[in-house]
Amino acid sequence: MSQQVSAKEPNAEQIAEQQIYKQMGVSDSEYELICGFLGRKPNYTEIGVFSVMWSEHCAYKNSKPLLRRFPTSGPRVLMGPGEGAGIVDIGDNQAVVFKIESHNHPSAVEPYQGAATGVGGIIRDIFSMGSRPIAVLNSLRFGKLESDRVKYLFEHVVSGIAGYGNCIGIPTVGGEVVFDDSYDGNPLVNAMCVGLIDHDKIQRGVAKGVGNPVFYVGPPTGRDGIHGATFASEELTEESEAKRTAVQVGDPFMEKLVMEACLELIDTGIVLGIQDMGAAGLTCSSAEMASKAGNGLELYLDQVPQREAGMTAYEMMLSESQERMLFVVEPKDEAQALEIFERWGVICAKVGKVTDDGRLKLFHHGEVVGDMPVTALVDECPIYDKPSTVPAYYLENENVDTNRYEEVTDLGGALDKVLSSPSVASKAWVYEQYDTMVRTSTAVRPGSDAAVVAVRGTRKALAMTTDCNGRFVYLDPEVGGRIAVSEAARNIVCSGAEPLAITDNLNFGSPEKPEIFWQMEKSVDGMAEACRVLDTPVIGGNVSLYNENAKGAIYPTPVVGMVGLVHDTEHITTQGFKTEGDAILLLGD
Amino acid sequence: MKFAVLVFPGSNCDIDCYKAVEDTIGQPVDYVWHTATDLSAYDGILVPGGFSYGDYLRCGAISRFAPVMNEVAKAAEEGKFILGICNGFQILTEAGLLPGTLLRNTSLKFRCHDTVLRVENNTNPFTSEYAAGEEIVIPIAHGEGNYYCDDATLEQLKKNNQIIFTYVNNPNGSLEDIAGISNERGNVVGMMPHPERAVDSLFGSEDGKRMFTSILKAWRDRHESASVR
Amino acid sequence: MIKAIVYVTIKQSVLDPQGVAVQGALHSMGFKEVDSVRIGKYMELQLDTNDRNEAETRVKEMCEKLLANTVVEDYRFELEG
Amino acid sequence: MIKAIVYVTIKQSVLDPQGVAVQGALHSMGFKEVDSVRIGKYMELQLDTNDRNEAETRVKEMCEKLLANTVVEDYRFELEG
Ligand SMILES: Nc1ncnc2c1ncn2[C@@H]1O[C@H](COP(=O)(O)OP(=O)(O)O)[C@@H](O)[C@H]1O
Repeated sequence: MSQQVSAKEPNAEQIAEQQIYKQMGVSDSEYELICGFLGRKPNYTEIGVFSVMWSEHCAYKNSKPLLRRFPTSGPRVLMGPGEGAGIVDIGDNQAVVFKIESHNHPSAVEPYQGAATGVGGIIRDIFSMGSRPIAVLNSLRFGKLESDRVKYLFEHVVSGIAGYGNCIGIPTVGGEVVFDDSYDGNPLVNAMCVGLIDHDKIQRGVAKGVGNPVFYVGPPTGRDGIHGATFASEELTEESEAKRTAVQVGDPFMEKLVMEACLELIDTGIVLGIQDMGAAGLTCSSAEMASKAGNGLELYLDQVPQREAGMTAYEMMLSESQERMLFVVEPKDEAQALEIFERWGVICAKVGKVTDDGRLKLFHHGEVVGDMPVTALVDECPIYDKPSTVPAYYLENENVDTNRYEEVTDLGGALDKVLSSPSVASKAWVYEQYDTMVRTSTAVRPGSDAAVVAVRGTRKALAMTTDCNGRFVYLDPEVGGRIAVSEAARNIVCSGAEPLAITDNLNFGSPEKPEIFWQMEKSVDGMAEACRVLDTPVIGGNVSLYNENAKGAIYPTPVVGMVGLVHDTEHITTQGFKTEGDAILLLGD
Repeated sequence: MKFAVLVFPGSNCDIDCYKAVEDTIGQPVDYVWHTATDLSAYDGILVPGGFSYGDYLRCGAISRFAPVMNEVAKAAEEGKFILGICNGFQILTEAGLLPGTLLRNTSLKFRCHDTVLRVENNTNPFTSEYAAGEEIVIPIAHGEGNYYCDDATLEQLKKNNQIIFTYVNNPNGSLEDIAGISNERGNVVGMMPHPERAVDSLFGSEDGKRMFTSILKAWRDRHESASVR
Repeated sequence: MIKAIVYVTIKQSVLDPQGVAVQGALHSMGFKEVDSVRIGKYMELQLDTNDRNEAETRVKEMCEKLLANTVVEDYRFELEG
Repeated sequence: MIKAIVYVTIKQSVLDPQGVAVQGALHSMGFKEVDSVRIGKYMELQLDTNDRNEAETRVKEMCEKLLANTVVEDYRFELEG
């Protein structure tokens, strides 16, 4: 094993002595485990790769035990959690693909680009399955709208979503926006994408076939979004300051080309495995693809297209430059693949090879700069069962008599107040900035319950919605979890559709706090129960933890994204009174 | 009548235009790439909406240098029917096939919603099936649809009856509420609203249908009179 | 290597919606002294040539053809290096 | 009256998709010498003041607060008149 080339990077001994791994979020015991798996101390690139693979984001080390409580299968589920997105059968050899993903932290730093790249990322998840994206939705939370910072975040998040979705030409058909103090300084930006696929086109992110070439697709890699820890160990110079701020910038135009080229490639039937580069870019995609095939992978980093000069192995492996994909074909199909990308004007480079030794091996400047067992990276991250405690506020609230409230005398005034509160008021300002109709399939646009998008060439349509009331979940996580799923189901049913399945985004504070972990646990239980009763399995989702600000954690906000099937477009129903004189009925109590 | 729907990198209403031709008038239609160098097989050319080249620099600025645009200019010269919608309109103005230009919406925001248009000129090949002054519902979806031209050009537009559609409620600050114009000869039309998204009441409105039936009628009229001669 | 710096501005006679909006925003933020704002583009092009005369002609051509829309925009440029 | 000229540019390490697209277009138009393009903003502000020192502070504030997004952009300005 060679030591790193870059003089700035600490060597393996220094990483151990100065506990540099801690700045990357790796604990002492995890570090020991990693040394065990390698049989030596990791170098800087390796510890970087491990730190992202073993992060909550990739390994779900704090949430996996909870996710196991969700029902994830059903007669219609073609693919549950584990791939880029889940897939549900809708008959006639067609299926719907969907997933939700958070981009909370990037949006807090740079709202336009944070939100835009969030949309870009979830769209890649959908088309990397071989599916044509047909709609996007979002779920947003901000602090109170009075503050200038919140106004700024709100305005720029919305235009970032619009900027990306409108340009790539996928309609943004729905979502929700809630303003509450608990999200001050910690906005939530969750994006969901829905796609359509024929059963025989379904792809998986696997590096199949020893000896097969691995291809990189998309714009060159820059020092974008590399974990802040990278520079923590460097002296603060003007140069490092400039690098630190390398925010990921979305290029929806490029993604449109990447998407069309990838869908065309998949259509040829030559793809053995394909996956998008999302969080932790090359690292996560290469390790996961190798792991799923039970293979190893060699990456030749000199072949990786680079936007900036002098990038290190560490930087290339951890870069989160956008609009990139990784795929595997047989050598005989190489030329055909390259021709497609050439025609679409998209960079495609051979950067690696599938191997049989179960290792992720990185070559740079003629040296091996990383050599790690794939299983250790993907499957061996320790899973933690966090302690859980009932929070004091919950116990106190039990004594509140909910039947004792102030009598409202001015009903008209109260109504005005409710209707004019930002969370309840019309969201036209938001959704009129979104192209809600491109692809001319949007039968019900934003402003009703669920959005409805027709399945062209059939009489079917898909209803879709995102819902969660964080305040309810805070007051009683289990009931609140049930309510989130049920509200989504009601929206689907009220649009004339049969609920199919959900994807969820668990947005919580720090799991290190037993009270927060309790909220997670209980709300998952509530959601799981509702999913069982309503027969809507969880086919995928995302977890975003550590959403805290100076005042504490956000409201527990497990956002539910649900999709339903409209069997005939004649069944579509919309919100709103239709004709004068119609009877109005109230269902439920 | 044979249609071409042009496809530039970043076009995203190409499918909608294609389907609209199929669904409204059932005429043959092809996608034709920006690299194409021959449009002689086509009688009607649709330049669709979207974000060609990401709308970078200026909307339509880069696309107008695509090889196919030379052929579009030739087709315009030959009197073929050309319709530019949204980004297609922007491309046609950048290419100089239509006068004026499209600036940022005064709100500086992308706007997507239904609009009511008034048919200002129903003697154009694209609008003959509408009544003069008729109000129709067609959606918009653009960030840069604020039509602008200098006074002399505006004078010309009016004099030659080149203003095809105006907005009843101006959504973008466009000069004199202009939503769509034609060239002097009337065979090239550009408009910001999307008639191809208004061909089925399931998706809102059917008022765009008659643009397609008008153009087919115009083509047939021309064709028949030609064969009589 | 020659660096060309290109300035593209909206013609005086043409309304600049973005400038108007930015001025409005500055006003409401308390910058009342801002009388007008005009917003244009500032572009830096690295040219792989050392011939200034040629660069001059070429950049002019780029501006006329692509970088500016001379219907509504003016341009000027400087060469450095 | 003081005129402030503000230049807003994208930070060097931050991707400029617009610049990349324009460079590609210039290449395919035959301007092969164009090695890179970065696109920023150029703004002219008319200020109703004669106090240069004050203008200096105020324009800086405008840049920080509104005219530039300092997370991804750099700015500089000049005062004239
Ligand atoms: N809250 C959740 N509920 C159910 N499944 C989840 C949840 N969060 C993550 N998953 C599933 O775990 C798998 C791994 O997630 P992730 O690493 O985020 O996928 P990706 O690589 O697409 O980002 C995915 O299939 C995802 O759907």
